[in-house]
Formats: sequence, structure tokens, C-alpha cells
Amino acid sequence: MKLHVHTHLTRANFTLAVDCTLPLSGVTALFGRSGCGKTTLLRIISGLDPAANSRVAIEQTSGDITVWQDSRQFVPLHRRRIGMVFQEPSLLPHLSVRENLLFGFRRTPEAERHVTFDDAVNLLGITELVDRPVHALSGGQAQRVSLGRALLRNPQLLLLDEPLSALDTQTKREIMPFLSRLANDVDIPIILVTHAAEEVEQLADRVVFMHQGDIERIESLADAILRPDSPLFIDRGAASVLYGELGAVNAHGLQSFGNRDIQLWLQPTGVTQSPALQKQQKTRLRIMARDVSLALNPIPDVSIQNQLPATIDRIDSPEGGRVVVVCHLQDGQVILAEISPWAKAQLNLHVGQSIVVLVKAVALLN
Amino acid sequence: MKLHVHTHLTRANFTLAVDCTLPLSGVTALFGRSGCGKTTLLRIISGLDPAANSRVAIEQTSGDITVWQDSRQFVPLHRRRIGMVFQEPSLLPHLSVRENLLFGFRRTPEAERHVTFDDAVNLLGITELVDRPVHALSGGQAQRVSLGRALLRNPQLLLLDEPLSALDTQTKREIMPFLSRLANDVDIPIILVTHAAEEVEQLADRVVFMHQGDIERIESLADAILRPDSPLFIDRGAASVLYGELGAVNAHGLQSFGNRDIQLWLQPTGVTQSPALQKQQKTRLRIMARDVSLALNPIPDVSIQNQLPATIDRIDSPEGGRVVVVCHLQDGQVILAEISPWAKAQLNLHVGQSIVVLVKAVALLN
Amino acid sequence: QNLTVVAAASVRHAMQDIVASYQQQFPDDAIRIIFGASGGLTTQIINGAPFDLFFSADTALPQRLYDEGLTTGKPVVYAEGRLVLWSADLDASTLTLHDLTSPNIRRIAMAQPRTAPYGQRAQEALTNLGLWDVVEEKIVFGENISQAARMAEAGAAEIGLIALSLAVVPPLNDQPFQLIDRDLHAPLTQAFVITRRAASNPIAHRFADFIGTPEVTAILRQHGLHS
Amino acid sequence: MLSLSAAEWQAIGVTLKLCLYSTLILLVIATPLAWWLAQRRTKVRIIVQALVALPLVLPPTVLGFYLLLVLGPRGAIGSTLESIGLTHLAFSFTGILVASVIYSLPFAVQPLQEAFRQLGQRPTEVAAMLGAGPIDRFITVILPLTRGGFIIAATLSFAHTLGEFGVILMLGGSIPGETQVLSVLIYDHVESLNYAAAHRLSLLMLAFSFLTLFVVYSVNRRFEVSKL
Amino acid sequence: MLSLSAAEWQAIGVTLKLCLYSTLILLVIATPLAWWLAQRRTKVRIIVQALVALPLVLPPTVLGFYLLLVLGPRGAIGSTLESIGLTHLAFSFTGILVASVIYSLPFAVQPLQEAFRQLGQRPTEVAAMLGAGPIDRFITVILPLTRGGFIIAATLSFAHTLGEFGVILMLGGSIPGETQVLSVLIYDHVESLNYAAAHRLSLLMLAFSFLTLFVVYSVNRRFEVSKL
Ligand SMILES: Nc1ncnc2c1ncn2[C@@H]1O[C@H](COP(=O)(O)OP(=O)(O)OP(=O)(O)O)[C@@H](O)[C@H]1O
Ligand SMILES: Nc1ncnc2c1ncn2[C@@H]1O[C@H](COP(=O)(O)OP(=O)(O)OP(=O)(O)O)[C@@H](O)[C@H]1O
Ligand code: MOO
Ligand SMILES: [Mg+2]
Ligand SMILES: [Mg+2]
Repeated sequence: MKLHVHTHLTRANFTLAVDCTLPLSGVTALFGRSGCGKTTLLRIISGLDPAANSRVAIEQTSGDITVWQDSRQFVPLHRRRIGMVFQEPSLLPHLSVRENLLFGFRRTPEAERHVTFDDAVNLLGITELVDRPVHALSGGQAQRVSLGRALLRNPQLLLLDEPLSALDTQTKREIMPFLSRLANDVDIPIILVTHAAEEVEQLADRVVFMHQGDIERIESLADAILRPDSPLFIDRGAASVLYGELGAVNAHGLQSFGNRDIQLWLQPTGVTQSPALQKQQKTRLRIMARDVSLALNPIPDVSIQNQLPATIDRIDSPEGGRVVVVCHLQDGQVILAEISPWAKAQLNLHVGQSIVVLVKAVALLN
Repeated sequence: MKLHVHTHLTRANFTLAVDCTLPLSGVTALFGRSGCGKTTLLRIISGLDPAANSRVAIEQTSGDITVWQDSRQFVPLHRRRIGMVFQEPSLLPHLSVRENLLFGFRRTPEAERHVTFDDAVNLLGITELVDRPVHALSGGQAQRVSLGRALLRNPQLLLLDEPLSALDTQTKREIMPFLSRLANDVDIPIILVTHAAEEVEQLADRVVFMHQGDIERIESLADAILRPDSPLFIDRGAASVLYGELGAVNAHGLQSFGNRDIQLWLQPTGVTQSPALQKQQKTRLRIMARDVSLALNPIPDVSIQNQLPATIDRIDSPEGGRVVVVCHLQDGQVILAEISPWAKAQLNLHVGQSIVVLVKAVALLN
Repeated sequence: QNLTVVAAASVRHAMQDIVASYQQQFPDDAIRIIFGASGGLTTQIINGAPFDLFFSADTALPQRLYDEGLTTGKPVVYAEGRLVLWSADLDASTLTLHDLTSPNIRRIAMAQPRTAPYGQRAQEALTNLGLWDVVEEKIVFGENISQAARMAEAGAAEIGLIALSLAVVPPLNDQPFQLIDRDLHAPLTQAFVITRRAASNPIAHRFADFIGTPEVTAILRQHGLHS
Repeated sequence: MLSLSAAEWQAIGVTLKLCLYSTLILLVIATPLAWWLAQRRTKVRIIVQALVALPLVLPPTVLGFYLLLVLGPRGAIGSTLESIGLTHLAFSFTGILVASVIYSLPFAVQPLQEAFRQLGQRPTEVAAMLGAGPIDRFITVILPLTRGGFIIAATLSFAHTLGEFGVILMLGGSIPGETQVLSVLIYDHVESLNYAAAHRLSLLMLAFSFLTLFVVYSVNRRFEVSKL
Repeated sequence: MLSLSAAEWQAIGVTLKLCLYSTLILLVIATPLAWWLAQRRTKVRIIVQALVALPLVLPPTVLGFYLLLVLGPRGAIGSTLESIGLTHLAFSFTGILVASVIYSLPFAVQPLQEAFRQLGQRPTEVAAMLGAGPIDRFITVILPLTRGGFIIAATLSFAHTLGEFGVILMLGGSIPGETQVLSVLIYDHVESLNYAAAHRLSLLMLAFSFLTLFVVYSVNRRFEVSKL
């Protein structure tokens, strides 16, 4: 399934200009700074803002195209089977929690009711809330009910505008796998607006980066994570990216990655094992500089298995007392290590020196 | 300054029972799962829910007590000089952004206007929004204006209910230091409700943990971070805590930590250097298991400087393919290491074995 | 000092002429006239209205004021009204009350017998002719006689049983009318009283005296208020 | 004390019928009109809104008179009706019903308009996204959320029709069983200084109205939606 | 065409004064009353709310009659006034002002009550937290946010007072320059079958009202608050 969106919307200080085709499978994260147009884009897709000159169409896997909006037609919202969680709490105030949850469910053909009331209520931990009036909910509870209501609509497309922002970590962790299953197993594509890199990492199959009303790029999660300058990880310090091929999983449950010259072992995850990646010749890993240590020689008898010979290209000392050492591996790829100034002194590190980089497996692809 | 709160409020399925004294200096984080009563507590403190049988009083550093509410008196809200950011966007819809921002400012005595309009607007990145009507704001923009409005009230106490939840990382990073400065330099105490561990880590001086209407405990940030089972880090895997004394900062800018038997070096931070901690005889470090590697022997010539001899007590293999090794150090303290099953096999680890634990300095106190 | 005269709506035109004529003789006497429904005016006088002279459309209401001691003397009859048949579309002069049964006449307008003397008398006339029960369902009631006249004038009622005093002034005077035999009903005598508050008002008495003059009688006759 | 005459019973019947019908019709007419008026204001909408309030400005008897001119056999509407074989509307229940509707229109339209305006877009958007079509949305979301406005519109319309007699008197001709309503009877009693009868009927009407309003407001309370 | 008689000019003056005064007084009285009624409903509130609507139920002339009984020299209030050296209220401008206020009270209270109820707590809470005291809050937050309700209350009250004549006629006695308002004059013209004069005055009143309403609604539009 694919989503075609073409729109050009102008407001006083803001222009949204989008012309893109989004693969609609799994979870698509919409990522961008506050005010960049994420909500606006969702509203155009959903038909809530039927901006002129817009075209919104769904292309089925079969190639059939359902046009939701173009210059000649406009499918009314209630015929679109979209589930939406608004950014603001938007429960219907005259209905109880139960009635809110069932509002869309009741209007869904029975054959389509894959997510049931009990499913949603249990998943979201709102069993005890169902008979309350909605004004007796806390902020996070209201957000969960909103999400449940959208899920129970059993939609063909889920548009979620920061649906987890008011939730505590534990609740989030309970809900995220469900969303993932919904997208991948039940095949309900999700477009998810979020500011949290963890949500993107754990849920998204691809990321749409928006910037001031433009779609800057659309990348697979792997690509998005691997870009050293990815906006996703702006707060996590320097990182480097290694190209290589994914290999088989060994007897110890680790998967190999690398090329003729370098080899790393990593913990298999959903991403590394996705059929798409398996088929790809080359794939990439993202390694946070702070997960990389340096040694003068290979170290036997240590639990850090990923040890690669490298040569120091540069030694940076950014502020904050940490030292970033830029090295290249045997195949020429660059890797960054973040160490303490004292370690630098002790090891007497200098440009051109041959060293060994130690990468904790756990740091890979996360 | 201290805040005394005593209240006992009963709702259909919820009871808030609080009787505590909060030191009101710097930032106090209110942390707890969705629906545990954080918003309710803030509303009682602010006087928005003047629950019966409640007592709210402010004790000045001088010892003077201002009673805001008890059985005999109730100071009306507008006399309390409290700044509040509500969980839901609550801008006054008939006013422009500028008028919203200035609403409280204009009602603040001139002598108290420490935060100026320009300060707030620049800090929050809303310069271009000031002349808009509030309905023309995105979710995050509205949240920033809300925050700005509360700041411009130049209050004696700031109550912030998830004020950064709708903001992107970059914006958050710009705002957090300001809040910190406000609390510590301008001396406006802040009570901050948040679900984000990073916000707590970066802002809070102490943490109030709430659970189902109770205050479970009130801890300094250091204590909160160091507890191995801290709810703050529920998503970051196993952790261990080491007790020791903080030493001086060495020539390389690292600070020593430990006791007669063990010694670690760590990157000094605001917390480690706080006068309070300096004076303390014993302090603690929190070490994530995944930042700890194991080696059979001490390793020379490696950038990981923290190497401590230890003995394996237990080897756990939780689900997910990772192995957690429980060891004790020479002084008997327990430390956890998370390694791959393969590493365990390669090193042939077994209970009772003497090994060396490697701790990346960067993992300390973070 | 001045004088406030209140008068039933049905004597409006005559009263305006009478006052005009009075003022020619006594130009210094300040007089204002207020018109209303007789019943309403009576209620108001009972409740302290600042009215000096009350010209009713009947004799019962002034009598009642007298009985309650609110007047300076007994009611004085100043006029007698007559009922007429009047129609906007038909030539009423060719019709009699018996013609009211004709199917051409769908609606008959008259005043409400409960409140208006003209309505009472019209009902009496119809009853005496044995027509009341026959035509009752065609009848529409005005709250007062002028409202009944308006219904007929608008053509909404094919015919009206209205006051002669209305049929002789615009806008009704361009259509012919048929006088109803005065023997078919009790007389439509109309009386006035001087209220107690005007007891010492010389103008009130002067005006009351003026009512008896031939000039006034002529004006009244002109307006179909034979006395 | 409350032994009523046949005429009074008849008047009660006519009155209730008139009030119920006109309230219902008003709600039916006023709802779409108010909805339309509640949308983004344009000059046309402002003009229509001002026009809607105009029936209030004329004294009822005068309004009744003009309606008699228009709805009677010679008037634009009355004559049209006659020409297509119907009867004109003067002196008929239909006529006073039309008049009551016109006269009370502002009381129905304005509260509804404000209720719709206050409602905002969000609830409708939510319901649409959840699969509710326009009528469904109206019944399940808009109606309950603007119930306060509807209650006000209905009670003001009902009470106003109950008390109004000027328009009805002029246009209705006070025909027993057809257009003679209670308010006219009470008026008659007062005019003919039959105060005892007037008091009795007034009291009856006040008591009935009070009870009705009390019940309506009590029921409304139970369904009231808490606002944040 | 619009050359008016002295009586008409006088009536225009009285009418405008009456409408303005009664609208202002209504807003002053209705605002706290509506505010009180908009709080959590209790039985007492429901009773008061039902009572407020009752003046509507009686025919205006009848209401005027009862007011005359109460405010006149023999009435409870009128006689009390007289006994303390003041004059009773019947047949005076003050009297018809009181009557208009009572008669139009429901039109002022009910829209305001609903506006306050719809407003909810949040804006007031916000303003209080930002340092605004009760009066400050009322002026800077509640008033602008419930302006729609105020406009409706004011226009309905104004228009209704403009058109009302039954109460005024009965209680005021149609005294020129004091209690004779335009609506009474128009009624009078119609009663005397002086249609030309009635048409002229009616047209004048409609035109004036239309213009007033148009201006009010236009200005209101400009300040309207967008709802989500
Ligand atoms: N008006 C109300 N009536 C009854 N119960 C209520 C009401 N408001 C809140 N509650 C309940 O009180 C509890 C505490 O609510 P509160 O809003 O304080 O939670 P919170 O800690 O702020 O949660 P969140 O993080 O989701 O905002 C919740 O269980 C909630 O369901
Ligand atoms: N009604 C409006 N009129 C004018 N500008 C608007 C309006 N609504 C939103 N905007 C502007 O359009 C831009 C995009 O808004 P949008 O709500 O899509 O942002 P967003 O990406 O969802 O941001 P956030 O993460 O803060 O919710 C913003 O700059 C906002 O100020
Ligand atoms: O006083 Mo009337 O209006 O002729 O009955
Ligand atoms: Mg948004
Ligand atoms: Mg909360």
C-alpha cells in the first residue's frame, strides 16, 4: 500500500509544500521540530483540512488507486476508515470512557473488527476506567483512551499525533509492541508523529523528516538511524556508521556483520533480520562514539568481542572534557571513539598510531 | 524554603493521601505512573482544588510560615504568585500570543519582573509567534507559550505539569538549562511533573516518587539515580550501585571515587561537585550493567581506565539473548555486567571465578 | 393644571373632534387624550391611574367605578352606538343579518362579547333572530370592535358586525353599510365619569359640561354615535 | 377552585397543541438556520441574523395585523394558497401556528446559534473520523453537546408562545377550539374585570409552566456535560 | 415621509431610554444571577431558573395587570413606597422600566447562563493563577469569552423591550412623554385604523432595529474568538 500526497498550503508565516509517495506498510514516523507542519500534514491526509489543490490517494498493493481527494472528488471523512489520535485530548465529553471507546467500533463492519474491546482495554490498562465519565481521567489516561478509541475503529490507516507523549515509560513500553504488531501482523499501516527517538527506533519502519513545511527526506529506519547527523540522535553525541553485509546468526546467537576486512558481531534484532535487509548486499551500522573504547593491542579474554585494528586520523577535544578520536579501519571506514583525556594521555595516543577499537556489541544498531 | 502539604482527598476509585514537607529549592521532580495523582497534587498545592482537610503552607528560609490553606484560611489563587503550566494547552483563546504572555507579567509588581518579555520570547523561540492568535499555533508552540506565560508571571513557585512533553529534543535542550538557571540562580523553586528520565536527570535536584495516590519517597536526585530499582530507569536494563567517597579532581580532569579497596575515575559533573556531595562522607554511583565488560585479567593499554578485580557470584540469562553476570568487588560490593552469551562461552565464565570488571568512565553517574 | 381624558377606542375619532372643538373655546386648557380598551382603562383607574375623565364604551364599567367610590358622581350617558354590517368586498347595504348564513360568507368578524359591549349586543341581535347557533362557527372575534373592523377591512372576514362610528370614518367609509335594527339588542349606551382625583379640577367639570352642548351632540351624531 | 369551563378546557387543548407544534417546528427550522449562521460570519449571514431578530421589534398586535394582511385572502401568501385550491391562513390554527413560529423564531435561533458556535469543530471532527456520517454526528454528538442551547431555545419558545396573545388574537380571531388559546381567555377575563377568573387561570398556567420547566431543567441537569 | 409628529418624537425618546436602561439593568442583574445559576445545579438553582422563565408565560397585558396590582398605590410594593414618602410605580417611567426588566429577564438570564456554563473553569483558573482577582478576571477573561452570550442577551432584551407594549400599556397608561412608547403608538395607529401612520412608524422601527442589529453583529464578528 502506498499513500500519495500532494499539497501546497500557504498560511501567514508557514507554507506546507508536500509532494510525496509514502510506502504504507508498518509504521511510518513523522519527525520534525515543533511547528514544522506534522499535524497539518496529518490533517490533510485525513481530510480534516481539505486544503485546495491537494491530492490524497491510496494505492493498494494490487495497484488499485483510491482517490480520497483531488480537484474533482472528496471522500467524506467518515467513509475513509482512518483512525486518528489528535495531539490535544479530544474525547467526546458527553460520553463515558466505554462509549468513547465503542464509538468507532460500533461503526465498523463486523468483519473488520480485528481489535476487540477487551483487547484494547487490557492493552492500554484502562479496564478500571471504562465506566467513568471522561472528565474524571488524568491526562495520560485520557490519551490512552484516545488511542484505544482509534484502535477500536479498526481502521485501514492509523494517524497518531504524539499518542504516547503523556505516558510514563512503563505504559509506553507496554503499548509500543502492540502498535508494532498492529502495523506488521494485522497490517494496519501507522503514521506516527513523535518527538521521541526511542519511539522511532522501536516502532518505525521508515522515517519522514520534516523541516519548516517541507519533507526533507523519507528514509528507512535503518538509514535514518545510521546517518551520523541524524536529527533523531541529536542529543546522544558523536556517532559513526559502518557499511557491511549482514551474515548468519552463529551458534551463540550473534549475527555477523562486515566485509572482507572487518567483522563485528551483533545482537540480532527485528531490523537486522528483516527480509528486506537480508536481501540487501550492503547494510550499515551506527555506532555511538561513547560506546567505543581504544586499546593499543588486541585484548584476549575480555567480554568485548568486537575488536578491530584501526589507525588514528585525528584527535578532537570538544568542550566538556571528553576526547573524540577519529580512526579509520582496515577497509578505510571511519569510526569515532569517545574517551577521557586521561586515557588519551595514558595511552599516549597520536595521529597515525595503529590501535584497536573495542565496540560493545550492545551498542550496535541501537 | 519549604512546602508543607497535608491532604486527604477521596474520589470514587482514587485516594490521594499526602503529608509531606518538600524542600523548595531548585527543581523538584514529581515522578509517577499515569493516574497516580501528580496533577491532583499540583492542583491542591496551587489552590485550584481547595480540597477540604488540606493544609498547604510555605516556610521561608527565615522560618516564617505563610499558610496558603488550612481549616481557617484560604489565600485566593491570584494572591499566591504561583506560575503554572497546565497539562492541557490552556492559552486564553481570546488573546493573542503576546497578550497571553503578558497577562501575568502585567499583574506582577515591577520590582519582581526578573524575567522579561524578551528573555522569555527568545528563550522559547517564539519571537515570530507573538502577534498570532493562539489558535494559529501548533501543539508544541502552544506549550512553549504556556511555559513563557508562567515564567513571565515571575512567580515565587513554578508548578509545571509536563511542560516539555510536546517539544522536540532540540527545543527541550534549549529550554532545560534555562529552567535550571531559573531555579538555582534566580531562586524560583520549580515543581516539575515529567515522565522523562532525561528531564529528571538534567533538571531535578530531588525527586518525589508517587504511586497510586501516595508519595512513596522523596529523594535527592543522586539517591534517586543510584537506586538500582529506580523507576526512573525502568527501560535501561539492570544497574548496580557502588558506595564510596568522592575524591579530588586529578590533572586530567577526572575525579576519583571509591574506598580503600576500589577506585574509579569519573567525569566530574554538577552533581559530583555539588558542595553537599563534597561534604558527604559516603556517596554512590550508579552503573548500568550494559556499560560494564568483563576480562579475565587486567588489561593494559586500553582507554577503559576503570578496571576492578571481582569474583563472579551468579550468572543470569534473562530473555533477549543477553547474559547478566553478578560479581562482587574486593570490598564486597556487587556489580552487574551485561555481556553476550558468546562472550560468556569464550571466557568460560563460571561462578566463583576471579575476573576483572571494566567500566567505561562515561557510564558513571549518568 | 391640565386634564387627562381617557376614552374607549371606539369613540376615538369623535373624541378627537370634540376636544378640538373644546379647545377652540378654551384654548388655555391643556388637554391630553389617551385611548384604550374600556376594561383596561377601568382597571387602571381602580389602580390609581392619573386620569380625570373616563369615556367608556358602555355604562357598566363607569357604573362599577362609581360603585367603588372612585368617581365624583354617577355615570353620565353621552352617546349611543349602533351596530352595522360592513364588508370590504360585498355591498353590505343590500344584506341583512339573515344573509350571514349564506355559504358565500365564510367568516364574520365581531367583537368579543366577553369584553366588548359591541360584541355583546351583536350576539344579542343574532340570538334574537335565532341565527346565533347557525352562524357561530363562522364568527371570528376581535379583542375590541376596532380589531373586528380590521379583520373585515383586510378582507379576511367577508363581513363584519362593527360599530357605526367606525363605518363612517376612513378607511371604512368608502364602502356602504347596513344598520342593524336597534331593537334587536339592548341599547349601546355609553357613559362617562369624572374620577375622584379630578374632583377639584375645574377643567374637568368644564369639559364635562361641554359634553352636554349641542355642538358635541352634533359631532357625536356625525360619528354615528346618536344620543 | 380549578373546576374549568368547557371553553377553558378547549383553550387548554389548543394552547398545548400550539405550543408543542410551534416549539417542534421552531427547533426543526431553527437548527439548520442556526447551524448555517454559526459558520464563519459573512455579510450575508450577519444580515440574515439581524433579520431573524426583527419579528421581536414590532408590537405583537401590529405583527399580527401585518401577518393578517399577508396570510389573509388578499395577501401574497393567502391568495396564492387560495389560487391553488387551499384556504388562506387567517383565522385558522395553521395561521396562528405560522405566526407563533415567526414570532418566536429569534428565541430559538439565537441560543442555538451560540451553542453551535461554542461547540467548535473538534467533536464533529472526532465523530467523523470515527465513522459517523452527518446525520449520525448530529444525533450522537452535536445534539447532546449543544443540549443546553436546545433546552433554552425550546423553553423560551414554548413559554413565549404560551404567553403570546397579541399576534394570535389578531390573526386567529379567537375561535373556540381552533384559535382561542388560554392567554386570550385570561386577557378577556382581565379586560372584563373578571379578576377571580383571571387569577384562577393565571395561577393554573403559572403552576403548569413552573412544573414543566422544573422537570425539563431537572432532567437536563442529569445529562449535563462537565466542562473542564 | 419621515416627518414625525411631536408625540412620535417624544415616544422615540421614551422608547430609546426605556430600551437602553432596561437592557443595561438587565445585564447588570442577569449577569450575577446567570453566573450563580451556571454553577453546579442544585434543586434551589433549578427552582430559581424555572421562576426566571415564568414572566414569559403570562400574556403581557395580564402580567402588566398583576404588576399594576403590586406596584400600584394599593399593591404591596406601591403602598410600601408611598408609606415611606415615595410615589408608587404605576404610570411612571420607573414603573414600566421595572416591568420591562421583569418581562425580559429570561431573555437575558438564559443565554448568559448557558454561556457561563459552556465557558468551564479553565480560563478562570488560568487567569487566577496569573494574578487576576475576581473583578479583573471577569472583565479581562470571562466577559470577552462569553461575549456571544452577552450579545444575544442584550439584543434579545433590547428588541423585546422595543416591541413590547402589553405590559407597558397596562402599567404605564400610555402617558405621552412618560410612558408612551413607540410600540404603543404604533398599536394605537393600527387600532384607529390609521394604517399609513402605522406603516410609517413600523418601517422606521424595523429599519432602525435592523441597522442596530447589523452594526452590533458586525462588530461582534470582528472580536469573535476562534474555537478549535
Ligand atoms: N474529576 C475526577 N473524578 C474522579 N477521579 C478523577 C478525577 N480526576 C482525576 N481522577 C482520577 O484521579 C487519579 C489521579 O489523577 P491525576 O490527574 O492527578 O493523575 P496524574 O498523576 O496527573 O496522571 P497523568 O500522568 O496521566 O496526567 C486518576 O486515577 C484519575 O483517574
Ligand atoms: N490556524 C493557523 N493559522 C496560521 N498558522 C497556523 C495555524 N495552525 C498552525 N499554524 C502554523 O503552521 C505551522 C505548522 O503547524 P503544525 O501544527 O502542523 O506543526 P507541528 O509540526 O504539528 O508542530 P508541533 O510538534 O508543535 O505540534 C506552525 O508554524 C504553526 O504556527
Ligand atoms: O373600549 Mo373598546 O375598545 O371600544 O371595548
Ligand atoms: Mg502538532
Ligand atoms: Mg496529570
